[in-house]
Amino acid sequence: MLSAPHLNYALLAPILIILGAALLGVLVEAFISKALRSRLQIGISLIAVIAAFIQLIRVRNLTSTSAAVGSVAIDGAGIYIQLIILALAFVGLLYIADTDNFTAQASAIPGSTEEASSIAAGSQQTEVFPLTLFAIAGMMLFPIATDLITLFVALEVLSLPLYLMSGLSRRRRLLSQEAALKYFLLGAFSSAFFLFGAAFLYGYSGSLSLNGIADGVHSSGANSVFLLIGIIFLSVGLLFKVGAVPFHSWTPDVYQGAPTPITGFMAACTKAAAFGAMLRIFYVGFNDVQWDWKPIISAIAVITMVFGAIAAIVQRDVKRTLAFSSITHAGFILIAVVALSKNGLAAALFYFISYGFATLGAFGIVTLVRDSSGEITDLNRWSGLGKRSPLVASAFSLFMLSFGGIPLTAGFIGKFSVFTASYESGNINLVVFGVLTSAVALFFYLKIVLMIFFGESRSDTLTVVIPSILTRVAISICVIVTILLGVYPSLIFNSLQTFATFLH
Amino acid sequence: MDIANYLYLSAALFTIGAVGVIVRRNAIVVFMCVELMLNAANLAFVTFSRLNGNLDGQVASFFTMVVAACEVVVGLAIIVTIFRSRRSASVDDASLLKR
Amino acid sequence: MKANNYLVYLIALPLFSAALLLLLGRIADKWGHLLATLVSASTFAIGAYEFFAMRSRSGVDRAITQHVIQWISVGTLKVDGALLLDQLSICFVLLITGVGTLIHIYSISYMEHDENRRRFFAYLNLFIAAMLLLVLADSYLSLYVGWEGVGLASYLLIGFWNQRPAYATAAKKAFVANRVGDVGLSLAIIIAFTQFGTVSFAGVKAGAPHASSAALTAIGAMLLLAAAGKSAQFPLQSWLGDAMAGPTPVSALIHAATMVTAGVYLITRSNFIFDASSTARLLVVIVGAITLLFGAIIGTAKDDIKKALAASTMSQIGYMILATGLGPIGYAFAILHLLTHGFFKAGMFLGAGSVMHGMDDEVNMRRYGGLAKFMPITAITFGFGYLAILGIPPFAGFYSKDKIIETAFNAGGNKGWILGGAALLGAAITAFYMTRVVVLTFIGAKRWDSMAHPHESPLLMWLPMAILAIGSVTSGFLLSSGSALVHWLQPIVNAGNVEGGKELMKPLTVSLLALGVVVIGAGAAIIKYRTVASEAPSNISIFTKAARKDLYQDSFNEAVLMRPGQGLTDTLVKTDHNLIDGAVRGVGWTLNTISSAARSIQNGYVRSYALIMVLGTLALVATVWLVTL
Amino acid sequence: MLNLALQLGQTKTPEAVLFWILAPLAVLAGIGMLFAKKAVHSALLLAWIMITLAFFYIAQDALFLGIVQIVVYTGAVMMLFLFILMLIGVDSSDSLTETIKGQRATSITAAIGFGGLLISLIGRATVGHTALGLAEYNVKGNVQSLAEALFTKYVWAFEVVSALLITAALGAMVLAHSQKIKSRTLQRDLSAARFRGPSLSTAAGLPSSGVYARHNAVDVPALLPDGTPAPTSISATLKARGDMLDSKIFELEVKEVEED
Amino acid sequence: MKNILTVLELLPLFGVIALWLTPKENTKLIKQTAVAASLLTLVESFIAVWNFDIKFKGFQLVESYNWISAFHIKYAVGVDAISLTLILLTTILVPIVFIAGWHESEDGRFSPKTFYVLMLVLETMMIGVFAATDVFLFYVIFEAMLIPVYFLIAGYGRGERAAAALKFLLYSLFGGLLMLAAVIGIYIISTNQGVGTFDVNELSKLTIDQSTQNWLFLGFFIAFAIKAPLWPFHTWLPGAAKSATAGTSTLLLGILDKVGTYGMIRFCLTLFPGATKTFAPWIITLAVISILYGAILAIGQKDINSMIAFTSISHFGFITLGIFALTSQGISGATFYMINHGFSTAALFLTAGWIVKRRGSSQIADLGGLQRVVPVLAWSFFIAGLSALALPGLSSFVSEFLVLIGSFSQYPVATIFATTGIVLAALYVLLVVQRALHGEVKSGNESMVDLNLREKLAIAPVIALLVFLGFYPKPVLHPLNVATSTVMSQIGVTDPIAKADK
Repeated sequence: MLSAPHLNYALLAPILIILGAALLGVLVEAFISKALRSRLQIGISLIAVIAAFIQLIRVRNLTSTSAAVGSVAIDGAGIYIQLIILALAFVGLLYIADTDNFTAQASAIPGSTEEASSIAAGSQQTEVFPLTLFAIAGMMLFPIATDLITLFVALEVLSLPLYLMSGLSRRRRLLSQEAALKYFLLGAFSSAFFLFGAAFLYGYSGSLSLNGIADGVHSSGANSVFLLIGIIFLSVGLLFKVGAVPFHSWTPDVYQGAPTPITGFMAACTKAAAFGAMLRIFYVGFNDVQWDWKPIISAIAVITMVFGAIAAIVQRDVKRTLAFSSITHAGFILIAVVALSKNGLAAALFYFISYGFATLGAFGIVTLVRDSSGEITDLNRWSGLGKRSPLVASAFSLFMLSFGGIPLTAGFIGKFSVFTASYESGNINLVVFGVLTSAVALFFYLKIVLMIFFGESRSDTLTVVIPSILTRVAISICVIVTILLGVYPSLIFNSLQTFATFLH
Repeated sequence: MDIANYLYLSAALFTIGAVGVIVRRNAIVVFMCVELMLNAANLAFVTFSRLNGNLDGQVASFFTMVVAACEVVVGLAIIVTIFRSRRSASVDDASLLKR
Repeated sequence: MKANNYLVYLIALPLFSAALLLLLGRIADKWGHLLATLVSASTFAIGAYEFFAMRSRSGVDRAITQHVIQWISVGTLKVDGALLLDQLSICFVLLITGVGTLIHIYSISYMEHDENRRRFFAYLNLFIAAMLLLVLADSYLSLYVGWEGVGLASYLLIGFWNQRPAYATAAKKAFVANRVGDVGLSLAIIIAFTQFGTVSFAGVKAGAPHASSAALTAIGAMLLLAAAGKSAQFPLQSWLGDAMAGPTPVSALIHAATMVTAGVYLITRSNFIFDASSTARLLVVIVGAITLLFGAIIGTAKDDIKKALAASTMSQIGYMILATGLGPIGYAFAILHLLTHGFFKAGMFLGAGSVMHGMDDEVNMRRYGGLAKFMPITAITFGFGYLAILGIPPFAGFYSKDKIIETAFNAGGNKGWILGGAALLGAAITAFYMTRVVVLTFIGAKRWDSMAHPHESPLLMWLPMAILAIGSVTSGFLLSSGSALVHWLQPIVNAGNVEGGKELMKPLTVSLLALGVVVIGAGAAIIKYRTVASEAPSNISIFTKAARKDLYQDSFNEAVLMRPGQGLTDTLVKTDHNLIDGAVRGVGWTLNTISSAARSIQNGYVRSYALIMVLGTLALVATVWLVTL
Repeated sequence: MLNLALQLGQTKTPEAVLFWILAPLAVLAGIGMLFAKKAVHSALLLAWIMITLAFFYIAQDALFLGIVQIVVYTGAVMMLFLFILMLIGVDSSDSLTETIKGQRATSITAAIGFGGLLISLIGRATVGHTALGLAEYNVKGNVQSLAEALFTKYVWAFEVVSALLITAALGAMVLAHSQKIKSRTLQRDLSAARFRGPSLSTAAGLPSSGVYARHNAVDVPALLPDGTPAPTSISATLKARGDMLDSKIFELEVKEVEED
Repeated sequence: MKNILTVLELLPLFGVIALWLTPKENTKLIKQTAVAASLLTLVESFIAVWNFDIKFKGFQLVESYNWISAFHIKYAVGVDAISLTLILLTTILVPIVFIAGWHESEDGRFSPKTFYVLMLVLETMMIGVFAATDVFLFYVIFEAMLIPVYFLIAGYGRGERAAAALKFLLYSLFGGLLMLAAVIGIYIISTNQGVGTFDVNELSKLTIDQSTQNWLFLGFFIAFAIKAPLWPFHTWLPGAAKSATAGTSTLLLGILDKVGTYGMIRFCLTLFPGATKTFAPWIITLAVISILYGAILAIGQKDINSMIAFTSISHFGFITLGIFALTSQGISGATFYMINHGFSTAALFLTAGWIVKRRGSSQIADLGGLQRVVPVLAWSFFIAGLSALALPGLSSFVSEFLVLIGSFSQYPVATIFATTGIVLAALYVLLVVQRALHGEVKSGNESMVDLNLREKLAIAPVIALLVFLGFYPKPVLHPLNVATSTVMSQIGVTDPIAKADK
């Protein structure tokens, strides 16, 4: 007779809270009248995120490898990443709360009378909230999962809702649906790679857990062909999620097509989650074969940085530009992965925060710049925005500067810490590449700033909508975090020093 | 015959699946090719399970099936949506987002 | 050494006055010239006082210094703002303040109708201050300040009427030519510092015997370059003729009597360098000899009275430079000629100014003629200067120029013959062209048109001329009687200690010879210019043509320096834009191109994206395949 | 390859026979999937591959998986595929001509390289031990052992999968289910509307197809009392397909009736 | 007072807050507030000078607080004579720029308020960058400083200002990024040697092997060479100077670019003495090229502002020459040169700015005969020009000569080439003087008005300082000597002894 497994729910509570809230959200969809749903969903989601955050804070000093029968590791870095994801998700939710960005009726054919009447009736697809919560739960699980099965499940839990939500834009629905299709097909494709890699890792070590794989490296008398195949294919899956070149190609299209709040949420949180998982896998599972994978990941890091930065130069769409920017940043974080040290981990964690908030802020501002047919994403039409709305333009420029790594913004500290960690671990070449790429990247960030402030304002229908209070709060948070962490990063770094460890 | 043959088969099917994704245009066929890749991975899992003498691989394989099922639901829903708005299930037609 | 003295006021007073006049602006228009003249006169008074005070002292006590400020002190480089008044500098102080004051007085009247007279006087005061600083400095670096200060004053005064583009150009040309000389001075100072660890005259003098001859030659050559720039010596002579663009008093003061002689002062002051390097001396005499002939030849062809005089100045300074290169005794003779020249040339310039004043600023001598009748005083004072420069006894030039010719012959050997011959030839040509000037201007038929009403200048103008004329007559005798100046300067230049080489000719022979050539030259001029056309003839010999063109010095500069310089500038401007900035822009262009290419990869087809992923994975697998080989 | 084979150990002959019969067929089927013009054929080929795999699972001591493979994968998932294929047009066939420049050549090269390298790599692998087999685990029975792993070691993942299922369900709902915008109109409302309309001509309701017409086939419009055909009596689907006969031929010849 | 430097840094920021509270429409009040803030800062800087002990070797008025303890980064400030004089230069020039460019803020893309906010923020940063003794802090300000300048150029400039500003920014940031790599490198070295610090003093005690030194040195140097700017990293400067307002140009070339040469002394020399000696001949070559190249290009310029910019390139060549001569005259001269160049460039840009503003064109060809029309303005420009050509009697002469005298003993040939630069200097200054001030009054210039009292008040102190320091440089030069000797002993070099003394 089996004894009941001990799951240690206190440690899993944050994820369970989110999942519970998601279920509640599904029930709300089923049983609550349409008029109330939206507000109720927002409330449930935000409260759940806050509650999960609080619960995480409460258990922050606990560590465990036995929670969930060893499927997850509760350790400093894990908790930290979860906290980051929740914080970013909170801001993301504030944008998502502006349901005006989502289609009134996803099943209605774009342009049909049905759609028009749905819009007229004020319908809303409030399912985005439970979907978002599911995604958040997956994101939280992904970086703390310690076996390949849980990893795979978590990967899917975070991905499926995102596939769906990408297709829910209110305007330009054809594009949005196309984004969903592309994201889904390529995502499933990459999942297959992930799984194939997982199989070979299992084949090599006889274990699905990261520790088991690490042990396998020690004990196995075999050559490492299976291991290498496993690492490569698993990496492909992960690199896809983080948007590293050459597995990046979905990024611009999906970022452009998806509803902007979702893009922001996805860009910030997925990156943190996927990189969190990646860090754990490489730090814990593949630590002892680092000489096999470091050159490969280094090369990918360089290609990613350079490609992202260069390709962004000629982009004319603000969301695509931000997508390429996110690719570049993925390259930078990869540098931290390659550093394979406590400082590298800390740097990566900090980078999640600095990049995440800046990204959320930037996409938040994208939601504000509109004409009668919705958001304006053509950069040419952003020209002269500074004259129309200096505050919004300033905030956007701030985020650009943070992306560019200008001192006194969080982005700079992020880059600095990544470079430092990399340098420390001897990867000076990567630092040099990183530095040069930063210069190229600055080129387009600054061009945007230039255009916004000094471009000729075209007297067209561009307006900057008065943001809803929630959006306003969200953007403000992003601005404050970006500046505060730029000026006084010790707020984070002091705690990172105690937290940035993985349990083995 | 040796067990490695299963792995070769798995690799072959995986490759075929990948090629299918690249060359086929019908979204559903593309997706089926992805399923083929998942199946190839499953075969590898089962083979390795036997090789390593533990059941973890089979468990993984089982989870894959479940997950794949969910994926199929979502995926097909998306494909249907696309089809409804464009009257086409060709992935090449969905190429408005570019450059 | 005496502690309480008034050296600093010599500089401070005119400097202050200049600053005041410039800063006050139009307010000072009414009395500015008076203040300036007063200040100038007071500096002369102080100079005179100091002179007599010096005479009352004896031996080593004669030289006095005054420490004003600690100027520069970095590491071993310590330069004090200190003033040194010794036997050499007092000569200059008196010349500068004396002639300067006269010219101030002259200018009151000469510049009466110029609305910017105040500014003119401010510049004059500025010049006086700078020139005094030049001669009173106790170190090369302090001297440099005065050196450039006079350059600035000269620039300002040449360009006083700078609304005329040609005049502005002339001013710039003067300054730039001077700057070329300054490079020499800078380098001389720098080398001196690296050699001796100091830049004071005393320090360098003390160190000179221990220094390598190469270093000394280098310093000497650089000092010569500096002198050439300031004193319009070959090859930096070309600016002086153009500098006549300035008001005539300026030409008299700066470009005849004082500033242009600063080179002579510099070489004399640095006698310890030149004494120790024969190569440097050789360079000096070569430059001197060339210039004295060069200037003289140019002088023969000039129709512009001021330019003719300027050429003469160049030539006369050539004599002085030549003298300084002839060893210890030469320094004294150079200074002697410098002082006498200061009188007669200033006088002649003022005379020329007076003529121009009476002739409505006409400078072309071919439009003069027979003016002696209309401006007798001018004619007489000019005549005294003329006789002095020709070296007719007992006029001043006789005492000074003959000594130089004599010393040149005494240089010995072929050198003596060449230099002496050159000096003699120069004397002949000088006689020719000066006679030409006098004949064209004061004698012969009148060639001016009916509009002109030549008249004598007012008192304030002729009085200084008269005083200078007296100086032209007497100064030579006074200074050289009993070798007064030679003895006076002996502590500075060691003139008495070294005997000259073997005498080639007796002094009397030289004097007679000199007189002879002068008579020939003058006679030739009189014969040639009995009658003269009011337009310059065009069917002239190639030599005249060359002389008129200043022996092609400007053409040479233009072809060798200016055109290539402009070419270089244009090329570099283009290079900067196309090549260096182009490289930067090229980076941007390249990035853009690559970016566009990268953009085309993103073709929107999901299958292509998948293919890219597969290719990426393929690359990774291939890597592993290779690694595990 | 030899090396790996030695270490992995030999299987029994029947399995080898099974393998060498089914594996080539599976590969062929896979290749067939790439070339099948009709999606349905691809689906059937895939189903075939899945069934093959089920056999292999069973051959490799994974009885439960083999069954699940057939029941869930082949039975449920593939049917879903087929269902959707039906929905979007089962007849539709893919053109196999390549439209993206360079795609095909690159794909083929990549595929050959990819597969070749992968297989070559696997051939180089050593395992370090012989195949252990699952006899020990399957003593209790394959299903029981799997269940044990599932509900102890992997219980957390198992729980989380539920989230996935809900997501899938929710997703399908979002994308496919139309929310009702107005409250459903009842029979009563409809008839009220008919009478309140501007004209009473429609008050009686529409005739079915064929009424009073010479044929009562579904594509023949009904005739109205005045003898004119009523196009509205035909199903909209038929109309859309163009399967409607011209109503002209059904019109009655209206004779002039003289009135007294 | 304990926190003199911090207070000094904060005062302009208080000004910013005050500006923030000022109503946007009241332009006059805004200007007055800004001037008041800058004057207050000036006073505070005098207090700093008062508390400065000239004889003390090393940093004074030091403050140090933990900032980012994870990386041992401190907010550490302190000054030696070099930095203090540069701070003083800053605090003096800012109010002058405010007063001189009274209307500069008005026709920009943003409001006058923004202009002064940017300016004051810039002042804070400029003070901070010179005061920083923590390499990281220095770097942060070094880079962050660019942003306000960027907006000042692009927001208030002329012509192709946006492109010029972008170019400036990209150039500087590129250099800064290379420096960042080097900053990180030296920090890691310090960590490996068990110290883990960004403190300049501590870092200078590290032992770094030669090849590492070389790379790190280059990282720092290129950043500074771009900033300074040295040939061939200069092409951003003319555009920026051409486009920026006079006040911005003044601060940009007068102070900001000094950060480059200041950084060379503070970081390149003291942190990497070995590499310094290795690279010195090459850098000297670049410096001499800069001197001549800048001068020749200045001659060829048609735009008055870009001409001034090129003269600055020439002057920065002199400064670099002095620094890497590694003699006390060279370094002292170079540091003194920085001050003088600050004032002389300020004078040039401000006067040129007035001319351009009045004429409405910055083409030299459009000017002419200004001496007759606006004598005071012409004179101011002329004196500024004389200072640029290092006329003896003006302070720039002292420094230029010190540089030459200091470098000759080490690099005679280079020095001789550099010395010929003084002829070119005369040419470029006098050519523009001739074209702009002399000659006939060109049409369009007749109605220009001369300087008003405010403008006279602004330019007078600059000219006075140029003259005063020319005749009595001791108050500045003497403290600099102390700092120079400290630097020299840190590098481990001594002055050559005069040859004849041996």
